Amino acid sequence: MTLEVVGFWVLAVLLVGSALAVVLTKNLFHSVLWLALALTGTAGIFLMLEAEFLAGVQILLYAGGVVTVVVFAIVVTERLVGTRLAHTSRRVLAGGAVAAVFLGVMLDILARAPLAPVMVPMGADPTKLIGMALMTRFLLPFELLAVLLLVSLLAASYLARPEE
Amino acid sequence: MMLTVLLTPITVFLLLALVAPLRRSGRPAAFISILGALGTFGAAVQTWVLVDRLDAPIQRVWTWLPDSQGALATVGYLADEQSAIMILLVTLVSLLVQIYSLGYLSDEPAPAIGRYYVYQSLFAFSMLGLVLAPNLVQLFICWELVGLCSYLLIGFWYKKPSASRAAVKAFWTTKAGDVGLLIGIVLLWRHTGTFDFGELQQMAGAGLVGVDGLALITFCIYLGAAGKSAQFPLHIWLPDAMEGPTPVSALIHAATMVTAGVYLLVRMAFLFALTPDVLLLVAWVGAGTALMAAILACAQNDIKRVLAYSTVSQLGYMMTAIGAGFASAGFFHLLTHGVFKALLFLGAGAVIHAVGTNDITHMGGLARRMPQTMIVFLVGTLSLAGVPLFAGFLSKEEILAGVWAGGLTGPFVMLLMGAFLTAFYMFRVVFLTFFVKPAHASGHGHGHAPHDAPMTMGLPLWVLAAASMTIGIYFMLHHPAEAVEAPGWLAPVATGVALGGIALAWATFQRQIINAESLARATGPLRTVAAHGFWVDEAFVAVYRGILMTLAALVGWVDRYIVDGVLNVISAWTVSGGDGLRRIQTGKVQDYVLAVGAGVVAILWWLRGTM
Amino acid sequence: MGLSAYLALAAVIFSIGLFGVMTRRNAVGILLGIELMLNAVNINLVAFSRFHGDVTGMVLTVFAICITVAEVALGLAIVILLFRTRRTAMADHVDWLKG
Amino acid sequence: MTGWPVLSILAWAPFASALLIMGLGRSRPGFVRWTALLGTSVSMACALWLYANYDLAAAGFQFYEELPLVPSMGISYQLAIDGMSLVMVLLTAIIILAGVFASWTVKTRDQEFYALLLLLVTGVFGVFVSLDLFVFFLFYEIAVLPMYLLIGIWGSSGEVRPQGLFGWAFGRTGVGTKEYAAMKLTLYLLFGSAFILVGMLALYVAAGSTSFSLLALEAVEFDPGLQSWVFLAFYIGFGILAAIFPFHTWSPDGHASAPTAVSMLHAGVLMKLGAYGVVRLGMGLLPEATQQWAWLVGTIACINIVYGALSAMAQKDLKYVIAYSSVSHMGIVMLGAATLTESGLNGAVFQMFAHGIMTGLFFALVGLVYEKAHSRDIFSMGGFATMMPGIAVAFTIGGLSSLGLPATAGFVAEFLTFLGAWSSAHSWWLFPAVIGAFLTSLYVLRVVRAIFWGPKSTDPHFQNLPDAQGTEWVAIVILVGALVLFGVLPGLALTPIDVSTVPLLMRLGVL
Repeated sequence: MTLEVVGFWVLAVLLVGSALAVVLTKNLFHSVLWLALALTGTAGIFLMLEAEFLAGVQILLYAGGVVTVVVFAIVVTERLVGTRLAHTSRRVLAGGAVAAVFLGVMLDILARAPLAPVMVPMGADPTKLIGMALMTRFLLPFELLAVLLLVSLLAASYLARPEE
Repeated sequence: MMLTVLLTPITVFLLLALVAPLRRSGRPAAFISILGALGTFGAAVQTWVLVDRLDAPIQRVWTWLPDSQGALATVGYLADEQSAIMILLVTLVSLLVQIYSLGYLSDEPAPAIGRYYVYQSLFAFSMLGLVLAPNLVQLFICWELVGLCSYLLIGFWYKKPSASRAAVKAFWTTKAGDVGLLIGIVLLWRHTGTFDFGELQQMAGAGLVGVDGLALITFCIYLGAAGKSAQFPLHIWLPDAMEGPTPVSALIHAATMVTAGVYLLVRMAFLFALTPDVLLLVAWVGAGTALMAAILACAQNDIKRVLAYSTVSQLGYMMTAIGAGFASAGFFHLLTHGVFKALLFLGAGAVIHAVGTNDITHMGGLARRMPQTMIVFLVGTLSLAGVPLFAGFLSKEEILAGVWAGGLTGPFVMLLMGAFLTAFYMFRVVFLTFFVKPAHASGHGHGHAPHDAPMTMGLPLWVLAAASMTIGIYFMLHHPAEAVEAPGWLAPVATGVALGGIALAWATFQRQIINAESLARATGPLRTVAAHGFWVDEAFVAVYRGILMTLAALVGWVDRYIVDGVLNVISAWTVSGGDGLRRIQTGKVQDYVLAVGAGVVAILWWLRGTM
Repeated sequence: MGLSAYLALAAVIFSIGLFGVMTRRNAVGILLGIELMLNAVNINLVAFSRFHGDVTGMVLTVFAICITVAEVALGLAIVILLFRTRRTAMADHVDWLKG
Repeated sequence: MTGWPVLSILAWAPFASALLIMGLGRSRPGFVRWTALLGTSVSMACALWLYANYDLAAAGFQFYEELPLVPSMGISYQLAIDGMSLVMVLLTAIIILAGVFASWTVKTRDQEFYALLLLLVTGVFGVFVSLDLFVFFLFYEIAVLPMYLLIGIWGSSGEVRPQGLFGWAFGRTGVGTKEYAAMKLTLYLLFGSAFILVGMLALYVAAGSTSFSLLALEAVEFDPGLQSWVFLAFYIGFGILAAIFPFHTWSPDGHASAPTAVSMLHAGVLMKLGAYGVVRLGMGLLPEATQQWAWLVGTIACINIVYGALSAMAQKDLKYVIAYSSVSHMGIVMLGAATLTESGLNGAVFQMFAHGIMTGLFFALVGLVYEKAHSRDIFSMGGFATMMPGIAVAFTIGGLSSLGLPATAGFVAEFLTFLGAWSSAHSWWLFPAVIGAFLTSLYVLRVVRAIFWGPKSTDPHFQNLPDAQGTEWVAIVILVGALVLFGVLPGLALTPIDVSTVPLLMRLGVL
């Protein structure tokens, strides 16, 4: 039992646990916090996969940005209504069944698939490679992404603008 | 020449029908039509002379229905002995009736007169086409066209409900017979491969016409003849047809069109000779019709209806003769009857025109006011009654001789009884109309004293009366070569029967020795039956209303509510099915996600199976 | 740990996220479920990238993360708008397209 | 032969005028009508030219035109006509010319009305002149689809009677409204054309997927099993359009709801399209199946004749009477075809022509009566002959033709069919056919008497109604003239018909 295995299992339990908490807890605010935990756990997984840059982005953008935005949104909407947001579930059985069967089938397929057992060395620092790729091969999508972000920010602020 | 006979009336018809101002002008149209009829008559005379001289039929045909073998059906003319003399009758009566109508319809508005002469011209053409038809197809075409003219002319006063009903009734009844005729023609075509009279006659003569199934064919053809010539039970339309103007009754419903059935059977006699069973039927039905119609004629008070039933009765005589195998006797009676019955109708028309009613009980004592009319009417009556020296005597005697020679004792007795009744009811009309004092004084609705008809109406009457007399005397002197030698006792018996009928009528209505009412009562239930016309009308109405209309209503209902209903049920199910399926479209996005998820799972499951 | 372990973990998280999307009434809750699913996808991408020695997966992850941010921003804006117009944040109260 | 593509001009002239009308006709009613008249006159002229120049001695398909469309699939724009289609083209030209006159008084959205009408006519012409099955089907659909709009927008709704057995279903589907009629008609016909398409594709594939040309397919001897079911597919598909029992119920509703010109065109020409399809494709391409199924076609035709006539007797609505009479008369057409005899098939084609004119006349007149009296209830009207003598006379002539009176076209057709029926393998067909003709005389004269010749109605709505006027006369005169002309001189139409039916029957091996 190497450290890697132990680390993976710890992270896995953490991730699955927090994810379950996200979808099961009755309190919306708690959900968001559990999500933040899950996202952080994902960053840990990224670290284990030697993707430090991505782990950083994950924490900064997701756990930091997204969660903050969601919290803001909740606060704003609750202020708008003046009551707490209800956070109940519907069709738990049907949803659970679909999700469970989905999981089962997926795992079954994974079990049968011939998958690589070990990592292949990247040949260089992944962060550097990402940077190179973004500036060369993926330059156009990268620029488009920038435009997309701009547009969506404008759109979001337009949609959520105060009522006249 | 033959073409002139056919083309003149059709040209007049087209001229009047298409040139509306001319038609609406009334009397000018009438003059053109009469002129045309005169020309046609002249051409007919020439044709007759020509045929007589050549002593051979003249035939000419043109292709009408082409097919790959050249011609399926032709049209043209065939002028032989029979048709030549028949067109003489048709054109003569037609001419006289057209002249007569000028006076008779003088009170009508101009457009109506124009319309009348349009129909008259069309009728003349169709009737002549029928008579001159060289084959069954043309005969049928003209057969239907004369039926159409009859329909149009009966319904001439279409604003009168009874007239328009009678017109339709006439059309339907004859059409029912025509269905038979059409079937017969089709069957015969399949049987022999030709429509042509000449060819058929040759084949029949050479024994090439198979007898198997021929009875059905002749029976079907007879059905057509029975409808047109008002044989029981298809006679019901003829009395009602009296709703038309009286000249029309004289022309179409006495002298020409109704005899077309007889003419057809005369034409086809060679074929009927091969099917004795059908001939027997023809004879019995004919005799029955003759007697029944004579009985019914005694019970009528409408002068035209008496004459109409008398026509039915006389047509029965002709048919019986044909049935007995003596078509020539029937044809001879057709000709003489055509003349004197036209005379009777036109005379009756003169009376009606003068007194303004059809009811003989409202007439009476007209002999002094209308002496000319009385004389010609009497000529016609004597002829119809079968008194010697008059046209009807000869032909009727010939029929009786033929029926006796044919060994048909039953029909012979019936015809003899019919002859007695004929004399009786005709003289009943004569006495009540012209001699006795009117029972109901209010009869003369015209407001002025009735008097003899004007020249236009008088002339045709005298011509016809003269013709009746001439034929009677001529043939009395030059006795035609009869197909059968009449037994010596027949002439006295027939004369005696006729005189007996006259005597009874005289005793009852003129001298009133016998009370008319008690005489009627003496006939017992027959009187009730006669009053209802043997319920034949009711039977037809029952078939029409009870069976046909019910069936139609049933089919209509089935169509709307079953055939279409099933369709609409399918449609409604489709709509409800859509309604039901619509509900799975909840509009809730998560349900869609659920469905998408389930779908993805299904696809994965399938993929897993392929791995 | 082999590739399959990472993929299995991602599958579990994806399923949980899917469950959340399907069952959460609150629109924000649905968004959270979506975040989980995207996250699982990211794990997959990175794992494949790493085990195949190809950096493309990681680049795509960068993209995915960025797009997620945009999506969250827009999604929340829509939620707020929904709230304004319909006075609810419940996804199943919104059924204008009901058949 | 000239270099002009006469058949294309014939078919596309109405389409061209439809384009002109849509382009330039906005709120210019005069322009719309005259353009429509021009387009249809060009077609009429082409039809007459074709009639005059068709070489009867040579027979067969003439005035050939071809333009490859999709060479790889063997689809080409291939036009030609033989005697049968020549007569049908003539019929279409007559009816649409009369139809343009009959709809002169259309007021609402006349621009679209005329454009759709002309589009429809292009479809009809196209079907009759095209040899390529693909193009045939294309035109067929063009002929069917505008009907939906024409009835749905310009139609008239009758009384709604959701009662009786299955009444709930009627209530749901909205029986009696013009929308219902339009929907029913369109769905029914499209349902049929699905069968046709399947049949065509089956033949195409079976013949080696090289050509859709009728001429090429004629040369192929198909497997009897294939023939059998393809014939049934054609029979049902085209038969629906020809109103075979029990697929006829779209016809009364559709014709009753449709505006005048559309009823004229639909009952007059489109129903013939169905019969034409059965004869041309069913009998022409599938000789063995034709013999195999003749009993079915003929027997159903007999049902049509009697059943249609009885249904017509039961109707109270004038348009329904005429529509059911069409059902009955189309039975004569199908019966004639099923006899597989020369006279029968000639009679069938002649009946298509005769009935087309006759029913066109009927619907034109019914339209006029309705326009003036605003009633279709037979037994509430009466004595109209005094007020509208012209219409009364024309209607009577139409009625007489309908009941098969000689000297009108109806008689020739019925007579030929009867001859054929008795000569066929199922001679008993003659009797229902003749009985049907007799029943026709019952209901036709009943209607004619009730509306025109009977006693005058006392209803204040029916006083002082005008007779036909102006352009309305043109339509009546054209149709009555054709009806009588072809009745008196049937050879005018029979000669070209005969040269095309005889080879057809020879292929069947029955002649």
